[in-house]
Amino acid sequence: MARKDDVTLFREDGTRLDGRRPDEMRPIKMEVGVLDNADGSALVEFGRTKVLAAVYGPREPVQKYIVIPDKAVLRVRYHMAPFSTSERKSPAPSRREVELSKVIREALEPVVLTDQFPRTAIDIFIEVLQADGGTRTTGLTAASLALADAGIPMRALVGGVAVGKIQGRLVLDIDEVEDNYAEADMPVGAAPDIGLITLFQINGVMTREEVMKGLDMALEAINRIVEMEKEVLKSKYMKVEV
Amino acid sequence: MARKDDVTLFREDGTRLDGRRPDEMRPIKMEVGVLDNADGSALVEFGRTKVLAAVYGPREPVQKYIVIPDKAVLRVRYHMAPFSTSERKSPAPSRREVELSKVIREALEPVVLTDQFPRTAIDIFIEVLQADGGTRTTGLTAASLALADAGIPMRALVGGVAVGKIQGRLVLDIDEVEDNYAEADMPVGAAPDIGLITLFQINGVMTREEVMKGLDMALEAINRIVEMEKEVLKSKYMKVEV
Amino acid sequence: MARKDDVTLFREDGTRLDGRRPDEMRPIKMEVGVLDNADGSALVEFGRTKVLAAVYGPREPVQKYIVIPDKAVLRVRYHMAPFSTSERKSPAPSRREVELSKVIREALEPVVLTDQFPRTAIDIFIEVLQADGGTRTTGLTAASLALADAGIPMRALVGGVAVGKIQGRLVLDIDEVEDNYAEADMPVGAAPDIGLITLFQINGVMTREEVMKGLDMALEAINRIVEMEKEVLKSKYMKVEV
Amino acid sequence: MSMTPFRVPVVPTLKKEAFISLYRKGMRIDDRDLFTPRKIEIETGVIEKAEGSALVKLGNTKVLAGVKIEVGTPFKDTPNQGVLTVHAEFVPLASPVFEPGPPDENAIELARVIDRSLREVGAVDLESLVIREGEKVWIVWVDLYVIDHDGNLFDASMLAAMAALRTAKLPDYEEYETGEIEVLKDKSQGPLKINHTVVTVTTAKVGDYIIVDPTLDEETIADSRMVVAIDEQGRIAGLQKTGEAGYTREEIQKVFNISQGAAKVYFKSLEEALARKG
Amino acid sequence: MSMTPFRVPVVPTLKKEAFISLYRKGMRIDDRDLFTPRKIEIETGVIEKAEGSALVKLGNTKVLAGVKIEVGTPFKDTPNQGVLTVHAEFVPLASPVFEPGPPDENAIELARVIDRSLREVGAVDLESLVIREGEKVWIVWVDLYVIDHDGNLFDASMLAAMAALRTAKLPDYEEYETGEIEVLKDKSQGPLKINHTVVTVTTAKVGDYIIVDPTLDEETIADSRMVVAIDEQGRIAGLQKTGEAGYTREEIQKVFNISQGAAKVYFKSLEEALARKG
Amino acid sequence: MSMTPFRVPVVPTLKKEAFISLYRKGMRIDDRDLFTPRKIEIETGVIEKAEGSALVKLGNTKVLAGVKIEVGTPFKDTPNQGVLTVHAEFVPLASPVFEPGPPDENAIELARVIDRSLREVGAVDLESLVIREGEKVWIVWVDLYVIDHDGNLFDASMLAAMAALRTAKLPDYEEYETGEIEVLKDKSQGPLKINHTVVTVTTAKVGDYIIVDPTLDEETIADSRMVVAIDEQGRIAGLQKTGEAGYTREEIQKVFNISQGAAKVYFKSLEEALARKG
Repeated sequence: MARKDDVTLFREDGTRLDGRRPDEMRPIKMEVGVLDNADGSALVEFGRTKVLAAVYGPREPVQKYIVIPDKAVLRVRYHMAPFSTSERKSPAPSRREVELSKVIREALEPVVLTDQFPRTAIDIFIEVLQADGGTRTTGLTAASLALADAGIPMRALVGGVAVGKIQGRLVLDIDEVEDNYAEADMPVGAAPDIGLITLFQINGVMTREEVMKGLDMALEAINRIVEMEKEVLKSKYMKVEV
Repeated sequence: MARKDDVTLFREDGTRLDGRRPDEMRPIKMEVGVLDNADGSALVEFGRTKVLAAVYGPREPVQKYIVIPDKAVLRVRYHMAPFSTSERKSPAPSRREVELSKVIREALEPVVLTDQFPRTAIDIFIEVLQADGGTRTTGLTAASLALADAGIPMRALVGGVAVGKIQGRLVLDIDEVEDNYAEADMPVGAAPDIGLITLFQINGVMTREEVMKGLDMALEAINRIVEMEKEVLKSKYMKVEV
Repeated sequence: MARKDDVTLFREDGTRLDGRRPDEMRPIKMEVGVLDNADGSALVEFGRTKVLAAVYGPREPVQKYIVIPDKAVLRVRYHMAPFSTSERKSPAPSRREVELSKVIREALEPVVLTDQFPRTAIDIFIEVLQADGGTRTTGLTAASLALADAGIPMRALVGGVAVGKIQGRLVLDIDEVEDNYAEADMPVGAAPDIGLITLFQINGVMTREEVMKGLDMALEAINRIVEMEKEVLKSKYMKVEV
Repeated sequence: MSMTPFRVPVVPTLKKEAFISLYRKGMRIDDRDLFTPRKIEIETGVIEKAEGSALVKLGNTKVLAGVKIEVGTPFKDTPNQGVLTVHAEFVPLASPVFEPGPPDENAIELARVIDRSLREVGAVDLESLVIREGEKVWIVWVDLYVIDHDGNLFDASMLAAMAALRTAKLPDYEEYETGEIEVLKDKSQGPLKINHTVVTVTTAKVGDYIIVDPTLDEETIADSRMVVAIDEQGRIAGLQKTGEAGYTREEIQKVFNISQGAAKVYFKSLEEALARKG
Repeated sequence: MSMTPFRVPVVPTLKKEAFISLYRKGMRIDDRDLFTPRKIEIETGVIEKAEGSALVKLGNTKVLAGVKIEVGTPFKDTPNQGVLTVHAEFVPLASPVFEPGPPDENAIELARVIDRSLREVGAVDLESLVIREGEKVWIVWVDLYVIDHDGNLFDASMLAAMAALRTAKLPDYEEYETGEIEVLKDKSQGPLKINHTVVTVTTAKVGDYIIVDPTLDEETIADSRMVVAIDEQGRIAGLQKTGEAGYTREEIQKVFNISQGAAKVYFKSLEEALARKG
Repeated sequence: MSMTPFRVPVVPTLKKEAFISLYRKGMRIDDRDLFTPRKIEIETGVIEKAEGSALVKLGNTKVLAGVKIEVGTPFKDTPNQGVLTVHAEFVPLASPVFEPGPPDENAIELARVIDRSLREVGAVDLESLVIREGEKVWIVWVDLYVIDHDGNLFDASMLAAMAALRTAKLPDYEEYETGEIEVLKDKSQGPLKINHTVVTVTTAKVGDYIIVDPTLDEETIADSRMVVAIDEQGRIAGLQKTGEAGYTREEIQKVFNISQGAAKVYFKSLEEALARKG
């Protein structure tokens, strides 16, 4: 919330405090199949942000009344581990977690082929293990990988990244420190292969031009993120084949 | 709770602080059909007390196990809007709201012809929008109108009003300031056309004679309230006919 | 939690503050059939610790989905009355009560012949009316009596008692004051007639030799407790016969 | 949300007719007349660790009341008064239909009716419970524990609450220089100051009859109930109509007649039990 | 856990086709074109006991907003600011599908989107709400009460919130030597200081069409929705994609075009209503 | 209310017989003997933002422990001690049978057994956690996060808790004249002071056999389990029988023999991992 104007988030050479250029992402790590029980799982890191996702299903839900006759129900839980944040987070779901569970579910609905599994549930559990900015977009990326790892048919893979507006400048993949001083934060999720933006929020004030420019920065980055997803999935698949 | 004896709630001419005679009600407003989605609705005001009621049903309840084979289940929720009171009220239902939901339901049970709609639910939602004394009786009056507006068959209309005992004197339709200093508060609900008292509570100490005198004051007022209900319903009905 | 070393819990003659020898139990009272509605009930006192237990069932549970096809479900609730403790206990179930409900259920599972009543529930409600140490073992004893009083077939009766280690010495049936200063507390429940220990916990540090010695003290005492249970049940049975 | 409770539709109708034909003769299934409460047993001091306690048996109905007294903060608008809080639990061992969980509307209604009656007659002398005005006062918790439900929980609970309060002791305390208060649980300042005594009388309306102290069987077939709180002077100190039917003005008169009579029986039992004790 | 909501599978498909064939002609079932909001009625001061209030009717959708202002503690990291809290309830009288209970994901999302937009434009002057820095500040509660749901709860709620805040009065208070603050509910220090005004514009995507201010019928058959917050200067002050479909880049451009147009209609209605009042 | 858990009745019986016939030969399905735990991997410092953390893999079971250290108020009866709190969550990604929601009886039991064992051996030096006696102390939160459940959550959780605590750093702080404490998250006073180390050893009873470190498959067919906490000196520092069967006195002796053996394996793995770390 604090927006002190006396804090400088850019160095003299225009790079950010951690040395990144404005359009540079943090180092990304992706790993799939990290859990044994889940049907699919993935661990994704954007810098210090670490998110684990697991998929169970399609399966018959315990509460049978929730099924839908002509497609699978997607159930998504975005949850933060108590030790993921600077101050310990109470494990009870916060209003923020309720909202983000919905936002991420709605970012996955357009790509999961739920009509192939009527009367079932596909459960996606996202656990933020360390929060350092961009947890929802990192979570969406992890969920995409976990769904693919579980063999759930998808129209396309999705990835996500947040763009920030800091001291008037647009920067890609903002971390927590930057977010604390940002004028605006714009998380974007997209499925580049089908040209759809599936997660889109803005928190802050931007001109329309800034929004479109930031959106393009995000979409370009998401292209790269989804390519990484494909690489990771391919290499896992190849390993299995050997 | 405060009962300071140095506060005077009557003027020299025997009228109350707001100019009313002891047996005078506050100005009453009634409006039906104020909501579009509900099957029936009503907005009732007693002075500054404003209560909205809506009725849905008879309908099949979501939780099917609650139905009763030979009649409809009445479900009543009395709830206060957070902005209805001097200090903001938490939206979670208080113990008081739980009790009053029961008391109002039991005041409606004798008049609703529930046996005409076995295995269904009739839902009555009462929202106190502004609380200035007498919310339960105003709510009962609004519920009666909303039920009639929904076309639910009833043995008779009901209305309600509270009598107070203030500095030894009985007064009709006490408001919040009076209630804060009252020795006793006696909400009464009745269906005059079938001669039944259906809501009756006393909070405070009264002699038996005072109770009966107060009860008669309330019943006389409820006669007038129910006549008003009939007028309002008739004029709505006539409007529809035009 | 306090463990002040300057407190003395033994008198010069080696007896405890209330005059008991180290291997002496507090006075025990048992009464069965104390409630009218329950299918079986018992009130058991170990000194000032008073626990009431009631059994309902075998019966069809309200939530039908909990039944097990080939045996009865045991449901156990260990609960403390708000006035049972020095400081008033909030009536909402604490984490401690959740754990002890499980521990007591698992101490009863080996003796109740649940396979004789498939698809039913046997409900055991344990209310601690006064807590002065040893409530879980007193509760287990009361539950055993209430089950027998309800006519539920059992492999054997169970009883329980806690052993404590205080200032290096093992003592039987510790009370609350002793527990507050104990190095270790070891509640034991057993069914002597079938030679099984069915409840066993240690809270504190003990050598293996101390544990075995304490276990033997407890088992010897439980023998006597279960004999008392039999006496009480027999005398009730005989009374009925008269 | 309050919901019409489920009652088996057929059996009670037959039972109701049978009961009414008895009432017609002035009789009841348990050999009482219509206006006499069941046998009352009141035992106090049953929970030694509580500041006050009582077990009341009204026929087969059993209610345990425990009074705990602790240090707390006064309400902002009554800085010079202690706090009285009544809480009721219908624990599942009391009846096959009670479920574990937070108090339902019936338990909440019962606690609130008892609470209001105690408060309105000024049963507990709240002014005597101030330790430091506006800062520290005694909080008096009355916990009602229904352990066997055979009807008329209101009257049994009120008797238990009153007996527990009348025999309750106010703990002693020590005040440190830091202003902190330590309660000395084992020492007492003397009895909790009680200014007034109140009972409730519950009557049930069954067809044209008004009967006092209904059993659970009678409650099941009753059209409605009226709970009237009555103080030592015979005044009405609270009232709650509870149940699904309405009352005529005449029936209410009749309820008052019956209730004022039965109140004397309750007062007598209560005072005798307390006299035995004290 | 967020869960795919249930929609009847067959009927909406037919309805959707019928709606789309109207949209193709630039028409809607209620005679609007695709880019015009429904009739807007804004009434302020409807709850006299609240510090501010407004009833907004957007077609048949009705939302009541109440502002309560109380004394509280600031957040640790903003000791020199008051606190703004937005809460929304979808009370069951508003719709046959609303159930009593705590806010669900839709009510939480709505409250959070409104809250963020108000906060990000700096609508309420939080610095003016400090009583004693780091210790006592004014807490501004905005409670959104949906009472009739016919679609587009976001825009109606934001208009109601804004109208209630713009007409809210800051209570006066007295400070005692003890440092305690007593709020004088009946006296006011003057209007709550508002620095900026913001509206949201909700559009729905139905097939290839983007329509503004969808009715409930239209929401039911919509693929997705976009809520765009817009400030007085036409800037984007918040955004939320809500619903199950995705958007192309071009569709987002189209959404902005339509939203910036409709925002002017909302601003005009709001300012007219407030001018009438003041 | 604790309830008998549901187990499929037929399949486990066959599996149980198959397992027992292996045990008879001193073998297990995963090629272990009866008394050897699975492969143990311990990685510390996995969550940089936590004051301490560890990921433990015990076979396919994975538990993550995070230690957060914050400023808080001591308990009234221990004004000169910090506070240790253990909390466990069985998050739904760990197993097809875990449901989202507050901890169930199994998660609560696990947290309480770990908590008691740490507390009773005096693992954390609570006296060193006082900032201002009676007012401000450090609260040490140990959060156990089960992320893959293949049996024996107790032992994996305890190893994770211990490894996280042993590598935890105590944050530095600044004290203002107002008495307020600001935690300097990025600076550390040095390691959290740990006085003792404890492990738990879980054995399962299957028919006449006692096996150490059961897999989930083995837990499903086990009659009961015993969790024995053991300190560096081999003393018993806590015990919990968990599960539906009883034990003979002889079986308990056998459990102790096996547990004291396995404890050495756990201690060795733990100390090696911590030594590697630094």
